[in-house]
Amino acid sequence: MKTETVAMILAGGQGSRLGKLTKQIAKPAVPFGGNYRIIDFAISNCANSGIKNVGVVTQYQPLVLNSHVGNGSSWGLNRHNGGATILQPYSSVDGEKFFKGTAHAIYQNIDYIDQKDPEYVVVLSGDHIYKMDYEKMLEYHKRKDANLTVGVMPVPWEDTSRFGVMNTDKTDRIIEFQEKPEHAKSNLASMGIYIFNWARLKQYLVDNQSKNRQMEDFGHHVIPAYLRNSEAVYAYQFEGYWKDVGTIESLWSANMEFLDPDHELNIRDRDWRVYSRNPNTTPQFLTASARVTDSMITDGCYIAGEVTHSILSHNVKVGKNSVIKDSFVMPNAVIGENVTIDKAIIGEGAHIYDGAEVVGIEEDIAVVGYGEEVGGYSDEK
Amino acid sequence: MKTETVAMILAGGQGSRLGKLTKQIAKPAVPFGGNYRIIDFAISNCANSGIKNVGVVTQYQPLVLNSHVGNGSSWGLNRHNGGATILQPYSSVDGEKFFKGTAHAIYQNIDYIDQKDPEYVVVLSGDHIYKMDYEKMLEYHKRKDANLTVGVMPVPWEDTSRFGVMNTDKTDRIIEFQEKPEHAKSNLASMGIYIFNWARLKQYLVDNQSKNRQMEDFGHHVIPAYLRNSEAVYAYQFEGYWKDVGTIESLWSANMEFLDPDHELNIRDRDWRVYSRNPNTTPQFLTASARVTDSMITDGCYIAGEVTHSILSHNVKVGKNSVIKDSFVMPNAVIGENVTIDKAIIGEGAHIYDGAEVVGIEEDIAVVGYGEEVGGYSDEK
Amino acid sequence: MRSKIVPILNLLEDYEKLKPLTDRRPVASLPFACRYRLIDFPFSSLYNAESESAALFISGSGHSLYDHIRSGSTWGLDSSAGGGVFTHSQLEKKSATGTDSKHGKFYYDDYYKYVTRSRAEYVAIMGSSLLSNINLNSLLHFHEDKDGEVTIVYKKIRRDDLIADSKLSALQIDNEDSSKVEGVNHISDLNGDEHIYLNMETMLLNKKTFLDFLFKAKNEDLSVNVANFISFTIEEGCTVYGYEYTGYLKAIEDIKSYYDANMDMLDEDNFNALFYRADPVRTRAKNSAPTYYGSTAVIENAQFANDCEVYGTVKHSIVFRKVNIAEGAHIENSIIMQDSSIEEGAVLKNVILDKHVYVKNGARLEGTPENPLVIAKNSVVYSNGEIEEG
Amino acid sequence: MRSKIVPILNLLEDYEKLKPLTDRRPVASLPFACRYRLIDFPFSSLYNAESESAALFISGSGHSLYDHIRSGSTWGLDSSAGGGVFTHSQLEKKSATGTDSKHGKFYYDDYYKYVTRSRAEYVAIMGSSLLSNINLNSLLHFHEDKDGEVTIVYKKIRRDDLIADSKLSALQIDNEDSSKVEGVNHISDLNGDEHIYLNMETMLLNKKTFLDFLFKAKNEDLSVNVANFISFTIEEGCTVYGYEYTGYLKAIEDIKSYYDANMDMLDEDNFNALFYRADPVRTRAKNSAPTYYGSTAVIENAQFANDCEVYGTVKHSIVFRKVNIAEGAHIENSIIMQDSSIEEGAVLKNVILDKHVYVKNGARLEGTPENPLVIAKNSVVYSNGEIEEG
Repeated sequence: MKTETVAMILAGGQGSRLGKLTKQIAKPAVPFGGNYRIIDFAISNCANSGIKNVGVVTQYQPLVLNSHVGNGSSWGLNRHNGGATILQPYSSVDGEKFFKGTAHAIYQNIDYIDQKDPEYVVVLSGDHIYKMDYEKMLEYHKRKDANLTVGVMPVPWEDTSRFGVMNTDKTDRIIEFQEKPEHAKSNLASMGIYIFNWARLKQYLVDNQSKNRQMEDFGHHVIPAYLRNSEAVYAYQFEGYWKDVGTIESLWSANMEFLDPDHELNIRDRDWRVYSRNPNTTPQFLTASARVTDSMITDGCYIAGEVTHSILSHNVKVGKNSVIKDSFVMPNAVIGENVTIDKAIIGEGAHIYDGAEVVGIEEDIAVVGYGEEVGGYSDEK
Repeated sequence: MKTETVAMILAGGQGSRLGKLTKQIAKPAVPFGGNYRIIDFAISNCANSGIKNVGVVTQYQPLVLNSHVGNGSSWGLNRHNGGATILQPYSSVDGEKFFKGTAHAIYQNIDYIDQKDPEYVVVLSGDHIYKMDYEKMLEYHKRKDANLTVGVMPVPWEDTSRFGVMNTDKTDRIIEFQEKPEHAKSNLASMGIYIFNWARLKQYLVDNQSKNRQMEDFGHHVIPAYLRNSEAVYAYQFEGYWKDVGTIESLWSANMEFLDPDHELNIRDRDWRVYSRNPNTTPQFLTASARVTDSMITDGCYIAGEVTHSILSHNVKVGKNSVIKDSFVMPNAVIGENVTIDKAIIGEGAHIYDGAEVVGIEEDIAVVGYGEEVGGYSDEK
Repeated sequence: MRSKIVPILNLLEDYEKLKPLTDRRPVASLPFACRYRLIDFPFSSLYNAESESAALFISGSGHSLYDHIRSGSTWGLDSSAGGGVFTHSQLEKKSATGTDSKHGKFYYDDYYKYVTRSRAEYVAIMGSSLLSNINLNSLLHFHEDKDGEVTIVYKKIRRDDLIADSKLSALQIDNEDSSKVEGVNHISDLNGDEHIYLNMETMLLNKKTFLDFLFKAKNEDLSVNVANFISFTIEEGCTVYGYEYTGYLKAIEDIKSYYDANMDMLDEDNFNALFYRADPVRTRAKNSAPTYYGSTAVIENAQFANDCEVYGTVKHSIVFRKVNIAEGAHIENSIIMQDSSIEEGAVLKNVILDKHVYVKNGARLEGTPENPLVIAKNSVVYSNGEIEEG
Repeated sequence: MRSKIVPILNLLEDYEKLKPLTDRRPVASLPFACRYRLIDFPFSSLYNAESESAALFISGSGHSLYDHIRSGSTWGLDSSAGGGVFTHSQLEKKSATGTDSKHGKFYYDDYYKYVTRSRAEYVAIMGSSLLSNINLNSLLHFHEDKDGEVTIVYKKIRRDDLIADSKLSALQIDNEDSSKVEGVNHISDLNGDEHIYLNMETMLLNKKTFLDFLFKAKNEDLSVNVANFISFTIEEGCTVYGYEYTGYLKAIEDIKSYYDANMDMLDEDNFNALFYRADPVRTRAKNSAPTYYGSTAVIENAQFANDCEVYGTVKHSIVFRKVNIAEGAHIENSIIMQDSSIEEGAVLKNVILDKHVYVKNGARLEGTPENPLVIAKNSVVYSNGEIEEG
């Protein structure tokens, strides 16, 4: 069976701005939205776009990511010769292969891509929350007869200095690329989403490596090289919701936005589902003393307290007279009685003991790490 | 669910004595016996011994091995919280983790083992052909109250200098270990099969690494350290067929032995099956001109020639008037008409054109590499 | 460790009194507790004992059961390498032989073939209508310890915990040795306030005992089923031990007992007894979003599965997946199965909605705890109370 | 690319003339060509077109079919994330409604629900008894190109390639435009030596056309099946195009045509036409060892699956998995299904052995090419020729 498209999801980064949340696990594996991990959005986009071969490139603390992604069966990818493949460093007769940058990670995995023999390679980040139909972007790429299409979106002009900015002509062809410019000529920011014609990209990566020219990073090396050589590089504009959850505050606010039943991310849309590995657990149990409003609750939760405008992931326990507000609680957290949690992120398996308080403010969200314990020891089991 | 035992299969080696057969793939992934790859024996032993968690430690050209092993479903391992996990190098906050030796490979994957929280760790090689019930060895290990049990087998005295040799007392306790001794005191050779109490092994690995003491190799460092400290180290004697297929000649003769319907490896034993990933292919087609005797043929083969005392793996084509004798042909090889193959190993996807000859002798088996072409170009498709 | 048990699931269970819930499904695939089906419980027992295979004896087409089980991979019963789910349909046999096989009669040959090809030493026989969570490893230890030929699981209950015309049976326990079984009584012969030792129709046998029995039953053309198997083995002179089960149990024999079993789960002790033990209950995973509770939702002692949207009032009820409950709807003491929709102002009390029922604006449905109202699958309930069956 | 096709497999196929092979299995699960079942062919068409779901309409219990299909993962029909195999058993409906549904009648509601929830634009309808390997993508391109409402697949054959009392139908093709279909004839009305356009009962429809039809059929209580669907749509004024299939085809309507189809595979042209094309045929993977041919084996133009041991003579025959053929046994023009054993000196000519048949030392079994001898599943054939059915 011919493979038209292979997606390569770059999931290697540590994401150090997420602090203790990415100490033992890679950023794309951080829990999100009650039932998900961050990378679920990119992989689900692939599945919904009809892309069946997905390479997940990773080298930082891969255990959780590996067992989460597996062969991709949770996303229906393990069909029709497709599947997810975790791509880690390895050694060969040429030596050891760690990844030094985004383009270098693709270079080191040329064998994997060549095995699938695709026409196009879609390069994605594993740490963005959005829904996007890559098939439409691919149609655009074909229509434009492009060699590279870059996904872009308009950002407020005052934010352009934080992004790679694309200047386009009237046909949407990219004529200039400014990396984090002081004075941007456009407000179209790169989303880190690329569609390459594989044969051409491979040529760039192999030729330049063999000539010892730096070709490690897409933004710094590959795109400039393409533009220098007047390759057909086009910008594809994306209009929907898109969020980089690279900081504690953005992770928190993305969860709060996700919670809104009218939010455009619309998690209940049956035509564009976000898939994940589903744990095996019990129904959610709201006792007579529970009071749950404007909240998302996941299977396995046991709630005897009050939950308002919050997301509780699976198997969270909330004791009597506890109040959880404006917060995101990761799986398997145990919250005792008389606890107050407000504007906080509670890590997986954390234990908040009776009477404890975890309270943040919008500009400084409180964070409890994975398995962390807060508060004194009570006599509860 | 409590995990009693985790098996760690060391599949990292290149196996350079197999020459061109291990240039692009790791030795444990080399095809064997028509329907198998070498590592299938070790993984099937685990499955048949009731071990459900198998870590396959690899770092050399892992693509083929990865897609072959997958999540272990071909061996029924992906049940009851079990599964096969491919363990490759990765980076962490402590830096990059390549594997420097057998024990170091376990050290680098402590996180994986701790996640399963086993009582015992069984350490195996991925490149031996044998059937062994590790459950019986584990019962022995428990009965002896051992901290380490080493699988051993008697070898001819003249061969002892090629092995690690174990001297035991009357209770089978190992009192001395000689690595490739000139003058062996015993003919019990280590098979590279170890059962460790995990807590103790971990202590050795972590303590010594933190003290910068070398603890890289089981034979060179760990076993001597155990013996120095008078740990309870026992030898478990294995009596059956066991073969290291580390050279071209041993790979060939192991296949020839495997072919014998009365061989003790007995591939048709329904109580101890050797599992593998089964390809999807057609029935085997023996035409009116075929003559097949004393041979193993696999699904997908098309045979119009003569095959004697040989193993043909799946999808091998043999043209008219060709003769294949005393040979092992790997999957997808195409053999034209009037070809003579004798005492040879034909690599996966090799193409032997009309009239060509590939003839070896018992001491120097002829080898055709993967995808290699032999003979002139004919007009066949 | 390799599993020592080769399990047989006897699903030729009586479903007449559970209609209309069993119109299109066997008892084994009855939905239970927001996300399960009854078969999940014996299957999870197999999973927790690391069994690799199961033989299912099914009456009728088993269609809904097959759809739930699929490859059996949820419970480690995948067949890619040994093991697997082997199904035997009574119906198939019937049409093949042209004779009307007796309901519940063993198919000796299928049993024989299945059991002999396993390396396991013991045969386990289980059903699905006696809702419980049995630890087969404990049963196995008990059986090996007692060293008898048969161990049958029982629970000490009161006669009137069962329905009046129960078809179940009770064990006679030896006065001297409370683990020895001396005989079997029909429940219908027993008084209402007696304590009885309910035969849970779950047992462990030595493989040889079982094969001997099959041989005899076939040769003598006996009609033995799970219910009278124990009396048969005692008559044959086997030593039969009783293993006491102390966990949650409910015999699901009619609509009311089915309803009560669900309502029981809203009691924390029962819920924990059945679910929060070392042996988790597994069901087929489905992709789902968390359930959203709106700002107008009022919930009191209720259980939900994922994928619901709740804006109304739900009290003392069990709600399955993908149920929408509008603002102003009021649900009490009810079971709402998946894909149902309850519009504004609708009132439901003591009701069982089967799958995919649509309750329109302001409709009222009311049963009693003794006689819950069942609305069949795919029905539409109109505002005026009219019900259109789907 | 996402699949544009939502497929329906109509497996309510006639099996009377295929007995005893169809005693315990539907036509769709008939074993074929050493390692396949007939359902593998339409399923592989779906796989090759990257379909993610299939609706199966089955009569009887479908037990053997479920056991073969399992989760459907072999053909990319796994349901863990969207898609999946949806089965609809006619039998279930019958017992639910108490009425005897007409054989082959569409279940409009099940169809409706299944088709509407798919995002695909076209409905494909296929069966399993017209053995072929159809490329659905080519059919799709043709259909999109013609821009009609229905495209039906046909093959140009001679009337007498079919059995005398065939229940199949032929298309009337427009004289001007050979791709336009004007009507349908019963095969039984046609002469023996005519070339006909066999209606292969495989078609592609626009989703809207199909849903319109369902609506009408339900409202007017029509009894439409696959065979008369095309005449119906033509009467309704739809534009129906014919897509010519040029690959291997065999209509399996009785034992002889089933036998011939298997024997056809021993002809390389037929074998290559059905198997060695861009669209491989997939079946459920089973762990197996290579087949061993002993030094006394004499094989001439025969096909085998893995896992056999062959010491005897096998000519012009089809041998399934796990068959043992002893030295001195002689097999010619026969089909030997899996798990059979043929002892020394046994002679088989023009025979079909169903699964797990044991042919003892020196037994002789002989049919004719016109009337092959069928030995039922699990039989034992004794040396004196006596047959004990299993």
